[in-house]
Formats: sequence, structure tokens, C-alpha cells
Amino acid sequence: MNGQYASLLIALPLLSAFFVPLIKGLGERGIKYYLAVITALQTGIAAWVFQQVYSTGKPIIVMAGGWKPPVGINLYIGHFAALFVLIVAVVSFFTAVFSIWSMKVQPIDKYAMLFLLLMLGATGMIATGDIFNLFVFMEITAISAYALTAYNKTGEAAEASLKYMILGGIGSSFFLIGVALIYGSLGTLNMAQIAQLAGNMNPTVAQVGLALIVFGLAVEAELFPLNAWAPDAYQAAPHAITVMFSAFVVKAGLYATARLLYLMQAVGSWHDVLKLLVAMATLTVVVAEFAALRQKDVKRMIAYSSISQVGMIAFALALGSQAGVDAGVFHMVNHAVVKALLFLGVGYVGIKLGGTAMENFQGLGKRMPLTAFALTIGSLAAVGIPLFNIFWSKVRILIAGVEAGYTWGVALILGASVVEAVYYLRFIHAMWFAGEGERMREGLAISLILLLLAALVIVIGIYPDYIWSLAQKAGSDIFNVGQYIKNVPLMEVGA
Amino acid sequence: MISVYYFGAISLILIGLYAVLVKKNVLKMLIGLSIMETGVNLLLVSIGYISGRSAPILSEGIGPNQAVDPIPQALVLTAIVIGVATTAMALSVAIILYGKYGTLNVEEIRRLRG
Amino acid sequence: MNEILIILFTPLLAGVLAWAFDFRGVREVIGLIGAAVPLAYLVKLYPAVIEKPVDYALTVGGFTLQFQLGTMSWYFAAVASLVGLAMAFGLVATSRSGYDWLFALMSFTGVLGVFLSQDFIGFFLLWELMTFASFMMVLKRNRHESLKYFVLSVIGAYAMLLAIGILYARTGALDFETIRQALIIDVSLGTIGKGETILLFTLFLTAFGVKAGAVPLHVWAPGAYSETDQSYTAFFSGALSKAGVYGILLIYMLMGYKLYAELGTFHGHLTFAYVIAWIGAITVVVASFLAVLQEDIRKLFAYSSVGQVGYILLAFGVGSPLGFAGGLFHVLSHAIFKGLFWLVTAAIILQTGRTRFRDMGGLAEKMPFTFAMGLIAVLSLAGIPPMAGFASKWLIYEAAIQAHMPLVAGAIFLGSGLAFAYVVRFLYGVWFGQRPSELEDVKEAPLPLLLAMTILAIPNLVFGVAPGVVTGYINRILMGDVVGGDYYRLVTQTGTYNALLVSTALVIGLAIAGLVYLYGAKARRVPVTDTYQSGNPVTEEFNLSIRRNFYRPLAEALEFWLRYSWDRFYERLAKLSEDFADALRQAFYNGNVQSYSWYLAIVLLILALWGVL
Amino acid sequence: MSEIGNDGVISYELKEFKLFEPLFKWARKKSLWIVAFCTGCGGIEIPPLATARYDFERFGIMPNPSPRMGDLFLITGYVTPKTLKRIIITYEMMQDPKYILAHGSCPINGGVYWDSYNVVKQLDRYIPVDVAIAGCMPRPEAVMDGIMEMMRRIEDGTADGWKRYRENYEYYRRNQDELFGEGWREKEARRWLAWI
Amino acid sequence: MIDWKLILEVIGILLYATFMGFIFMGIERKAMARIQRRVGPPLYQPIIDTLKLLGKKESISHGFIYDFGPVFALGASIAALLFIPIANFQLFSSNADLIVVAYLLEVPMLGIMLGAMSSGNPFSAVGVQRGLLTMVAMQLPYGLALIALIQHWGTFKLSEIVALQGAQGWSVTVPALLIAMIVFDIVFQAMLGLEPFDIITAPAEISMGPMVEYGGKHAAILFTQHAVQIFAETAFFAVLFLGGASNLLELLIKQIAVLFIAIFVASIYPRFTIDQAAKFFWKWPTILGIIAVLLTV
Repeated sequence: MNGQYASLLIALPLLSAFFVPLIKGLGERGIKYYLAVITALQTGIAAWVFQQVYSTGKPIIVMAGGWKPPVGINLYIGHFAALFVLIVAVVSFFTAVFSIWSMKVQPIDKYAMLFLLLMLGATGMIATGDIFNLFVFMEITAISAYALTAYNKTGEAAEASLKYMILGGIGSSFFLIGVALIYGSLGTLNMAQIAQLAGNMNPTVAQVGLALIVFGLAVEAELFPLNAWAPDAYQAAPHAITVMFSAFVVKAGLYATARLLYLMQAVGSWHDVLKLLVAMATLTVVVAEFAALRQKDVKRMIAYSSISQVGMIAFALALGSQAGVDAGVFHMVNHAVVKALLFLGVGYVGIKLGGTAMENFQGLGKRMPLTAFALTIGSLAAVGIPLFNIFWSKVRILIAGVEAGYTWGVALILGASVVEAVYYLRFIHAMWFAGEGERMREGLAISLILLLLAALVIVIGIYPDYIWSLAQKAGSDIFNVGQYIKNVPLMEVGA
Repeated sequence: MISVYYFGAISLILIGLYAVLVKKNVLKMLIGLSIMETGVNLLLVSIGYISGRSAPILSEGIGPNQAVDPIPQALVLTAIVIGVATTAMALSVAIILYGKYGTLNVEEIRRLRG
Repeated sequence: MNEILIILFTPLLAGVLAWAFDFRGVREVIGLIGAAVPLAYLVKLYPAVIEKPVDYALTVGGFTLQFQLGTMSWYFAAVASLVGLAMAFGLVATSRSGYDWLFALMSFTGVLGVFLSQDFIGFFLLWELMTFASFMMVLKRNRHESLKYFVLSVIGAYAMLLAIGILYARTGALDFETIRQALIIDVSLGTIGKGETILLFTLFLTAFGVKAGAVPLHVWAPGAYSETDQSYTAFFSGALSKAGVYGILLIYMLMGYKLYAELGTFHGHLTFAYVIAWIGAITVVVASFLAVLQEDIRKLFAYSSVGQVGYILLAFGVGSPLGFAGGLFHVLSHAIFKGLFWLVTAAIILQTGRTRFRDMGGLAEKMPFTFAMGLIAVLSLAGIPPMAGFASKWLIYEAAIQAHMPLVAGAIFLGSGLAFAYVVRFLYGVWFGQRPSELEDVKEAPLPLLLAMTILAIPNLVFGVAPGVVTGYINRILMGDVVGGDYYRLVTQTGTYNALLVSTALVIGLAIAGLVYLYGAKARRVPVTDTYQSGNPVTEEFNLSIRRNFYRPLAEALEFWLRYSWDRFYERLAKLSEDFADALRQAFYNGNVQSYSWYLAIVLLILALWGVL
Repeated sequence: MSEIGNDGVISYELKEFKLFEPLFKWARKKSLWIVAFCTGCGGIEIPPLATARYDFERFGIMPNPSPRMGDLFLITGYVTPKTLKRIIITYEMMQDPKYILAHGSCPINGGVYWDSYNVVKQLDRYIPVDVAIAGCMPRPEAVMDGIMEMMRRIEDGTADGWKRYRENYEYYRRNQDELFGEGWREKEARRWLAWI
Repeated sequence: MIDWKLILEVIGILLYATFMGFIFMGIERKAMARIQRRVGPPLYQPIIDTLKLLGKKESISHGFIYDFGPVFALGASIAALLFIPIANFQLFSSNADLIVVAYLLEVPMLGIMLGAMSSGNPFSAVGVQRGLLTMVAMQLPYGLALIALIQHWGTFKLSEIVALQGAQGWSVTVPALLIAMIVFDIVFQAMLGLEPFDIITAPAEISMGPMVEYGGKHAAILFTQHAVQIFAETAFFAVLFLGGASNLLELLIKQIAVLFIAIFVASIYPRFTIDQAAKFFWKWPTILGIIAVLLTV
């Protein structure tokens, strides 16, 4: 079965990560180029997998060690996984190219290893079909994220990493309790089988298990009370890593929550969990937007904005309707592109002008017009101006939200996005119409990436049909669990 | 069938949580964290225990239905490894923190806020 | 037919090209073409539109955007593109950068799209585009005013989005036609309760009220209108405020029957229409009073524009067919005379660089053509009979009094009196009296601006003398012989107005007076200083004119009311919410890991309690 | 047309009503408007004329605050140079068939203030007086008689003070400049600037 | 096609109106004098004054608009007159209704203001300010009175109102419209610029207000305009509230009656200051107007 190449998606980063210490002799430059090559390779494979999945329409199932699913661990690369693995790969490639230029802190081989492990973890979380395997990949992502946050070796970085570690640790322990409870009552770890047997679990254990799993993943997916670590982690991490955090690390957590949520549909108190999640998601959007209003540091401001957009995705996924999930996935794609653009731009300015405080951005239009233009496109898109990509997904989410009956939730989110408009437009005004400065030379590679992403934003904005069709397929992949169970070749083993 | 081990595991988890929530010193918090992890591992193992059966080492005397359910034990192995990794990482970060901030009191480590 | 596509998107395309090729000559030519094409195509499509509305559907991102050029949308689009063409000529003279052209033409596309679109997603998309483009024009010059404008209009837009969502949830459709049918059927079904209809009505009212500048939401208008390139403001207040008014018509078309069924009538008037009428009346009175007391020429016209749009709201609020006819006619007349006013202001500011009345004066000799255009605009706005302004105001009077809304009609009387006052204030402040020495070398406005003014002045005269032309078309919109009479006469059940005869009477009167004037001794020109100051000799340094707070007595008479101002209220509200946001941030993200873990523990507690219940 | 002639003398042709001259002459006689400008001690003598007892309104006489519309200029009492400046400016603002009625002896020869340094002895040297009423503040009857005399003069056309002022304007101008000094209008105006 | 009869009628009415206007101004001065037990000028005194002003040998001008102002004012007054049904002569009144006439009666104010403003004299500027404020102040009660009338008779056309009054008795007989008439009468006082509201041309304060720079033929034109205006306004008052007239004599009597009410009020009351006037107009007349309007709805 030629599907087996898909397992390379996991194998390649793992092997190349452990291969890094061996090539330490090539020197700093060599490692960085090596990193870029690996990520390029990964993008190639991901693109090939994406093309195959979307052309044949059937998901690729990779059985570890040839064992049939309930016994063996399987990778289930459906429409969603194919799309998102490609996004993970592409964003990692861009960040790799960016870090070639931007990474100055010395132990570069450690950086490369952690970078690859982070990418591996995220890809694994998205592709896996087994909940404990999900836990393991989540831990890999988490640990590499802790390390990378502390990578700058400054006081703040260490503090942020500590916070992330403690909250992440608590979260993952409770996630493990949830997994244990589910395994205890169902006897299986495979997602497809869980979905089949979820109906006949005894209600209290199912309720507690589901709640704990969702709680564990919610810490990773930055929902309201649990996301206190996120702004610090985003701010303190190196600029390249923040791009990866916001573009796909959070999304992996979100996908996992959505996947497990919709798997356990048959559980009695499913709707109460949904209502709780919708409430938490709306609060995330509102609190994060309010927090971003008077920020002095642009990177922290965009971190809050990213948290609020992620909250909006969680709101969409937790609506419990097909339209909601499709809109959520569409917003995931758009958000990834826009936030990658914004964080890359801010990181670039941060390094070139030293620091990402608002003062450096005064009159950026005169100093670095290309970056300023890209940042403007990014912020306009983030606000939700028509002819840019987030407008389409935001409209879809809000209409799905009202259709699902959460009119008050939608009203609050709209109020929050008014606040978002205010601070983004203040940012644009600061860039173009305030402050002076003479024109500086801007790097070619970075400007090329920024302009490519900006062009992508505008193209999706003007012609969103293609991406919307992808999002619909990916959404249905998560939503109708029946199809998911049919796709996974379950071996008939006694419970 | 709620066996007595569940109570032990859950109490361990709560003790760990208590330590993280109340203790001011970073190291004590980390110790609390690892206690919680051991509690979770204990819960995981105890779920797989079927009373009156021996350890899941397949030898001639013990077949699949004489031994206890092996899968949770396998899971616990990986969970322990992960616990070790996180605690090691946390301690190294704590060392940097002490170097930079000169204190381990959680109240003072608050440069990133608002 | 893709004519609609051409009408809609040529301005945007031209804007982008003008921004791309940002050179002196090229940018202007592209901009002019971009602004002229919609008007040309609209005129070409006129015969087609008369029989059957032209339709066009476009599928974007899973939504089907339907556009329709019916009689009503043709009317609004024609008004907008006329003012747009004048704006383009104005921009040739006043704007120096491609930035202005890009966003001016983008808002032009937005407004045309709003008028032509037949489904809510297209409507909302182009509404947002219009708001964003006009916001960017203001952002360039003043951040505070532009943010105030953007926040208010975004609150309006999002209110509309919420209403669209509710409608979609209830009727399952997004395009106007199906929603209309669904709501009519729904009257008997009753799925949408009374409370929800009121919610929908208030949401739509806020959305369109913000754009039209109804009183509680008019706060953005003075700042936004004055802080941008003045020739763009001609379009901003001439055409963009019509989008808000078009929205009110949309409420009538879509939810009219439903609102009637739910809210019933009040003293013989539709309750919801009565509310709109009273909002319009209050807007007219409040805005006109504020306009009279302004010291800055742009602020004066901004408040006056808000007041005039209040007239249109009032006319639609009356609810009778004559009310709609009056309102629609006033849409046209407001667009032309207000557009003309703003172009005159653009000329003045371009040539003198001053915007306050105290620094200006005696420009009549220096800028004769602009003065003549200003006089036409003054006559039209004040509602002097031979002008278009009077014809539409006359129709609104007829409608309001016929529909037995006396106090609302009283508001129009007061409003038109105040309009007369602030328009004369403009004449005195800018054109007459002693000329400050620095303005000696002021020259006439550049040619393109003069051309722009003539484009808007001619319709003022033509539709003033022959209002029948416009009412003829309006009858076609309202599908009924609402306003009778031929080209020169307007006949309604209770009154007639023969514009031609009134003009001829005025001409006769002028001729007689002219004869009396010519008979007397030849008048010799006398310098300004030869004036009676109780016998004191007067030199140039004397300040012979009152240009600062001209209406101080009125301010003293209104002293009680002027203590309260909507503006300060909104500023305090904004500051309050920003401080709340800051406090929330400090409280929640206080940097202490312990408190963060407490948050986690609290969530666990909630889960535990919820699990137990 | 009006053009500024030599040293500020404004010369322009006047309107000649050939056909209606007698009608206008009658109208001028029957409607004399007094310029509300009271100088010296006679100012208080004018209001009694307007009361029911004498009522000059019977003859169409009406006080009018604006010089542009006024015809009859009453000089009621002594004239100091300071007041004379205002009188000259107001007189020149009045439109043409205008007449001056001087009350009391002061305008004629300085009267009681014959030796005062600050009184204009002979008003006629500065502005053309048509009718002068003797008496140190003539009684209302005398003033009424003076007005009757003025109306008779207008009737037969001999009240031509305005024509005399126009024809020999240099004479009057020279006397005025002699009294006040050259360019006194600007100097006077500049003195007021401090207050405005 | 030219309707000679109409043209002759128009010319006749115009001459009659101007003449009677001057006589009304004469009556005004004569009545005031008689009240003060003075003999007072002959009735035709305003005609003499206008002739004298017209007969001035020189006249000065402050620019084109300064000349255009009075001419426009007189033209507008003449136009307004043509649309009021004078006794049995329906001049153009079939082509315009109440609102058009009400607006045409206000247009001369703009003409005077134009001229006054361009004269560049501070007194005239204060006069313009006061004129506009009075107009603004009186607009609300004026409108309410008209609305009450229209609502009662249900039509805007003056000729129809006259016919209805002929049939059902004068407007004054209706209680609601009586209140409207009182309001209209107060406003009428301000429109004529008589005593309590002659703030515009406050003779002692700002020396003839807007008309301070006007002399010679400009003043003559303004006087004729004032004459035509008085005739038009009194005729308007008579048509609206006193049931129009079948012949000129009846109209004349009604006009003089109205005029005398105004004169009696004028000769008693001292002058309002402008903000007192504004406050007054927005207090009593407006309340009365609202009552009248609510009674007739």
C-alpha cells in the first residue's frame, strides 16, 4: 500500500532530530541550512500526502508494526490531518528560513533538535488515531515547547517557561487521568473503537472522563481561565518559535479537543460539556481582546489577539453543528496564515530595530515600508475587513453561532471584535501616520515570505471558494464520526 | 468496582495539587507536581489490576487470563519517563530562575504580567 | 449581465490602479474614468431598468451574492454616482496622493454595492468595505476622530450581522426575496415572537441609524466629515449617508408587514414608523441647533448634513406614499446641495488654508464663481422656492401634515428656520464683510474643482424649476401616481406647487425692482472703511465684522440644553470601558504562577461540582 | 462715475430729474429726516418739538439714526473741534440734498464762548450752514419757525448748502486742515485703536 | 395664449397693493401719533418719504451684492404677493399653496440680510444676527399655527381655505383656531417688526439695524418692499383666519383691523432683547401652538 510513505511524516523529523548532534561539526550555518532542508523535505511529503488524500477522497491509515488498530497504534490521516500536516510543514519551513537569519543565541544544534521535535509533536498529535499516543505526542510538543520558551536564557524566558511547565504539567496529568478512566471502562485506547463503545459506558465515569480529557486539552488549547501561561510564553519565546506556537501548536490542541469531543457524542451529558466549552470560548475571546487593548508591547498584543482568535475557533468547534465545525476549520486555516504573517513581521522588526515595544513601530511605514505593508495587510485581515480572508470565516462562525442558538455569545464576540478593531487600527495609525525615520534596507528572503503570505491572505479573501471546499471536507472528517469508524479497519477483539 | 487503590491514587493527586497551590517555593511546587504525577501513574496501574492474578509476565504457568491487564502497565512506563523528562526540564529552568532572579519565591518571579 | 459587475467594481479597480501608478497625471485620469464609468452605464441601462430589473448572481466562498438593478436601486445608484463624479473632479484638484484615490473609489464601490445587492451577505460585505474605506480616508488625518467613527459604525455593522444571523436562523435564507416571503408567512406562523421582532428592529435601526447619523449615534459625523479631504466629504456626506437611509427603506420592504403585525399602530400611525419619524425629527432639531452654534466651517456643514438626513428619516417615518416620495426626492436634493456645499468648502480651504470663520471674510470679490455656486447651494438648502431643496422639503411638509403628525411637522419648521440661520451665517462668515489682510492674494479655485461644482449646481436649478421630472421617476419607484402634475407642477391631494410659475413670478418681481433701482442716482462704489461708526473715522485695522460666535444670544438662550452633550457622554463611556479592560487585565494576568494554578483548581472544582449535580 | 479727484476731493455727476423736479422738491420739503446727532446744549431742545404740543412730525419730520438716510443736520449749540471732526464725517456721509440748521448763536459767532480757545467761532467756515436760528438756545417756537424757513428755502431752491460745499470744497477742506492739521482722520482713528 | 386679463389684474393689484401698503405704514405712524395725542403725519407720508429717498441726487454702494440685496427682497415680496388670493382676484394662487406662500414671505428677509451683510458695517451685522434669531425663534410657533389651520381645514390651497371659511364660517370661530390665531398674531407682530419685536431695526441701539448703510434709492426700494410686505402679510392673515374677502373693500377693512391690533400692541410694549424674545417665543406661543395643534388633529 503506497500509503505507508505517510509514516515518513513522523519518522523523518524524529530521525533528523537525533541526527543533528552528529553533524554538529558542520558549524552553525550548516545546521541552520540542514534544518531548512529537512523542513522542505517534510513539506514535500506532506504536499504529496495532501494531494493523494484529497484526490482519492479516502484517508490513509498507517498501522504501526502492521498490527490491526485496536491492538496496534494507527495513524489516521484523513482530510483534516492531511490539510493541517501540510500547514504545519509549510509554517515550519518558513520559520526555519526565518531562523536562519534571526537565530543568534548559541547552542544552535539544541535549537534545531527542539525545533524538529516540536514539529514532530504537532504532526503526531494531528495524525494519531490512538488517545494514549495522542498523550505521548502532546507531551513531546509540550516538553520541546517548554525548552524552546526558555531558549533565550533571559530571566523572563525562564519565568515564562516555568509557568508553562507547571500549568502544562497539571493539565497533562489530568488528561492522563481522563485517559485512564476511559481505558478503565472501555478497555480500548483506539479512537474509532471508543466512538463505537462510548454509548454503553456508565454515565458518571464517562462524564468525568470526558470532562477531564477536555480540561487537559483545554490547557493546551488556551481556553479562558487556563490560558494564563500563553501570553508570557508567546512573548518570551524566540520570534521564530512564537510563529510556530500560534500557527499550529495551539491548533493541534484544539483539533485534539474537537476530535475527542465529537468521538464521545454518545455520552449522556455531551451537550452540557458543549455549553461549558462555548461559555469558556466566548470568555476567552472577550478577556483576551480586552487584555490586548492597552498593550505597550506589540508582540504581546498580537499574542492576545491570537489567543482571542483561537477562542473564536473553539467557540465554532464547540457549537455542535456541521456548519460550526466547517467554519471553525476554515478559521483555523485563515488564522494560521494571518498569525504567521503578523508574528514573522513583528519578529523581523523586533530583531532589526531591537525589541518589539510600540515605539519601534512608530513610523515603520517610512523605515521599512515592505514589512509595514505586510503587517498592515495582516492586521486588517485580523480585524475582519472584507476582501481579506478572516472576514469570510468570521461571518460563517457568527452565523453558525446564531443558528446554534448562542445569540448572546455571538453578541459578546462581536463586541470583543470591535475592541480588536480599535487596537489594530491604532497599530496601523502608529505605523503609517506617526513618527519619522529614513528608509532601511530590508532582507530579501524575509520580505519575500512576508509578501507571499500577504498575497495568500488577499487571494483567499477575494476567492475563498477553494479553501472553503477544503475546510468543508476537513470539517466533515471531524464531524461525522460514523464515517471515521468505517474508515478504520477494526480487528474484532473481545472488549 | 472501586478498589482501595483508587483512594490512595486520588489522595496522592490531591496532595500534589495542594503543594502546587499553596507552597511559595518553586522547588516545592515542582515536588508537588511530581507527587501528582506519581498519583496519576498509581491510578493508571490500579485500573489494570484484576484481583487475584499475577504480574503479566508470560511464562509457562501464566496465560493471558491468569495475568493482570498488561496495557496500563505499559502506559505507566511511558508516563513515568515523561514525568522524569518534565521534572528534569523544570529543575534546570528553576536553576536559571534562581540565577537571574536571585530568589525562588513564586511571588517575586512576576516580571511578565498584565 | 455583467454590466452590473462593471458598474460595481470599476471604481475599486480604478482605485487600486491609481494607487499603484501614483504619478501626477496618470492617477487623476484613471480615477476620473473609474468614477465616470458607473454613471455612464447607469444611464445606458435606464431604458432596460424601466421595464424589468436587471439581475446578476455571483458565488463567492460558498455564498451566492445576488445583485439587482431595480428602479429604486437605480435611483440611489444614480445619485451616488453623480456625487461620485463630482467628487472625482474635486479630488483632481485637492488630493496629492494615490492613497486618497484608492480609498475614495473603494468607498464608491462599497456604496454602489450596498444599493445594488439583493442578499444580506453581499450587503454586509460591501457595507463593511464602504465603512473601512471611508475610515481610512479619515485615519490619515486624525486618529481620534477616525477611531470614534470606526467604532460606532463597526458597532452598527456588527448589530446588523447579528440581525442577519437571527434572520438566517429563523428563515434559513439570506437573500431579500425569500426573507420577505418568509416574514410575511411568518406573521401567521408566529415563529419569530414580538420580543425578537423588536430586537431585530432595534438592531437594524442602530446599524442604519449610525450610518445615517440619527441623533444618539451622530457623534462621529462632525469629526469624520471635517477631518478628511473636503472634496471626498462631498461624497462622504452626499452618498454614504444615503446608505443608512436606504437601509431604513430596506426595513420597510423586508419587515414592514411583520413589524406592523407585531407592533400594531399608535394613533393611526405604524408604531415602528412613528419611532423612525420621531428619531428623524429629533435629529433635525438637535443637529440644526448645534450647526448654528459652530465656529468651524466644516463642523457647521457636518451638523447640517446630519440634520438634513434627519429630514429624510422623518419623511420615511411618516410612512405614507407621499412621505416616501418626499424622502426619496430629498435624498437627491440633499446629495446635490450638500455635495455642492462641501465642494465650495474644499475650494475655500484649498485657496485660503483656513477653516475657522474668524480668519475668513470678504472672499466674494476674490472667488466670484465659487461664491455664485455657494449662493445656489445656500438657496437650495434654505429651501428658497425656485430650488430643488424647496421642492423636496415641500413634499415632506405635505406628507407630514397630511399624515396628522403635527409635532413632527413643527420640528421641520424649526429645522428649516435654523437651516436658514446657519446658511446665512456661512454667507456672512466667509463671503461678506471686511477681508483680513492675509487673504488679499486669494485666487479663484482651480478648474477641476469649478467643474465639479457646476456638475452639482446644474441639477439644483434644473430639478428646482422642473421637479416633475424627479417625481415622475419616483412615481415609477413607488408604483403608483403618488405625486401628480407634469414637469413643472407638483400636485398632491391637498396642495399644488407650480415651480415654473413661482420662478417667473420671482423674475417679474426682480425686473420691477431692477427698474426702480435703475431709475435712481448712479451708485458710486465706496471702500469698506467709509461706513457709519457714529461719526468716528475708521481705518483698515478696525474689526468691522462679527465673525466669532455670531449667534451668542442663541447660545445664551439655549444655555440650559447645551450643558449636556452626546459627545462627552461617548468619550466618558469609551474611557470607562478602556479602564475596565485595563483593570481586568491587571487583575487576571498578574504574573504569579500560583494564582494561575488556582484558576486551574477553580475550573476543576467547577467540573467536580457540575459532575456531582 | 466716482473717482478720487485731486487730494481726496470726490467728484461725480449728480442725478438731474428733469421731469419730476417740482414733485421731488415738494417731497423733500414735506419729509425732512433729522440725523440723530446732538451737539452742545441745544440737544435737549429737540425732543419737545416731537411732543404733542409742537409735533414736527406733522410736517413729515422724523428723527433718523442713520446719516445715509438723513437730510436735515441740526447743529444745536457750541461746536468744539472734537465734535466738529464727527460732524464733518457724518455730514460727508449724508446723501446729497442735505441741509444744515444751526441753532443758537454759538455756531454763528461763538456766542457766549466768543473768547474760548476750544470753540469753533464761525461754523460756516467749515461746513455750509443753510439756516441759523438766533438766541442762546432758541425756544421751540423759534426752532419751528427755523424749520419753516428751511422748508421755504427748499421750496424755492435757495437751500443749497450742499451745492456750496461741493463747489468750493477746497475752501472748506483748507479751513478744516488748518484747524485739525493734515490727515487728521487717520490720526484720530489710530487714537481709538488702543481700545478696540 | 397670453391671458391679458390676468396680466392686467396683476399690474392693477401690484399698484393697489403698493399704494395701500404705504397707506398702512402711514396709518401705523398716524395711529401711534394719535395714541400719543399728537397730530401725526398725513396718511400718505410714507409715499412722500419714498419719493424723497428716490429723489436723492447721489447714492453709494458697497458692492454688487449690496445692490442685489434690496432688489431681490422687493422682487421676492412682489412674487409672494402674487400667490395670495386678494379678494376676488385669484392671481396665481391656484398654482401654489400655504407652504409656498409662507416660504415666499420669508425670502425677502434673505434679500435684506444679503445686502446688510455685504455693507460691512458692524451695526448691520448685529442687525442681521438679530433678524435671523427672531426669524428662528418665531418659526416654531408660526409653523404650529399654520399646521393647526391646515389640519382643521384638511387642505393646503388658500383658495379652498377661503371657500371652506365662506361655507363653514371664519376660522376664528373655531376655538382651536382661535388659539392658533393668537399665536399667529404674536408671530405677525415679529414679522412686521413692530414694537415688542423691533429688535431687528432697533433705532436707538444699533441705528436702524441692517438698514444703517442704506440711503437714497436703496432705502426707497426697501421702503416699497416693506409696504408690499405689510400688504401681503395682512392679506395672508385675513385669508387664513378672517375668511378672505369677496371684494377689495372687505379685505381692506379686515387688513386695517389686523393692523390696528398690531399697532395697539406696538404702542404699549417696550422692546424685548433678542434672547428674551427667543425664550418668550419658545415658551408661551409654542405651548399655545401645541395645544391648538393637538386640538385639531
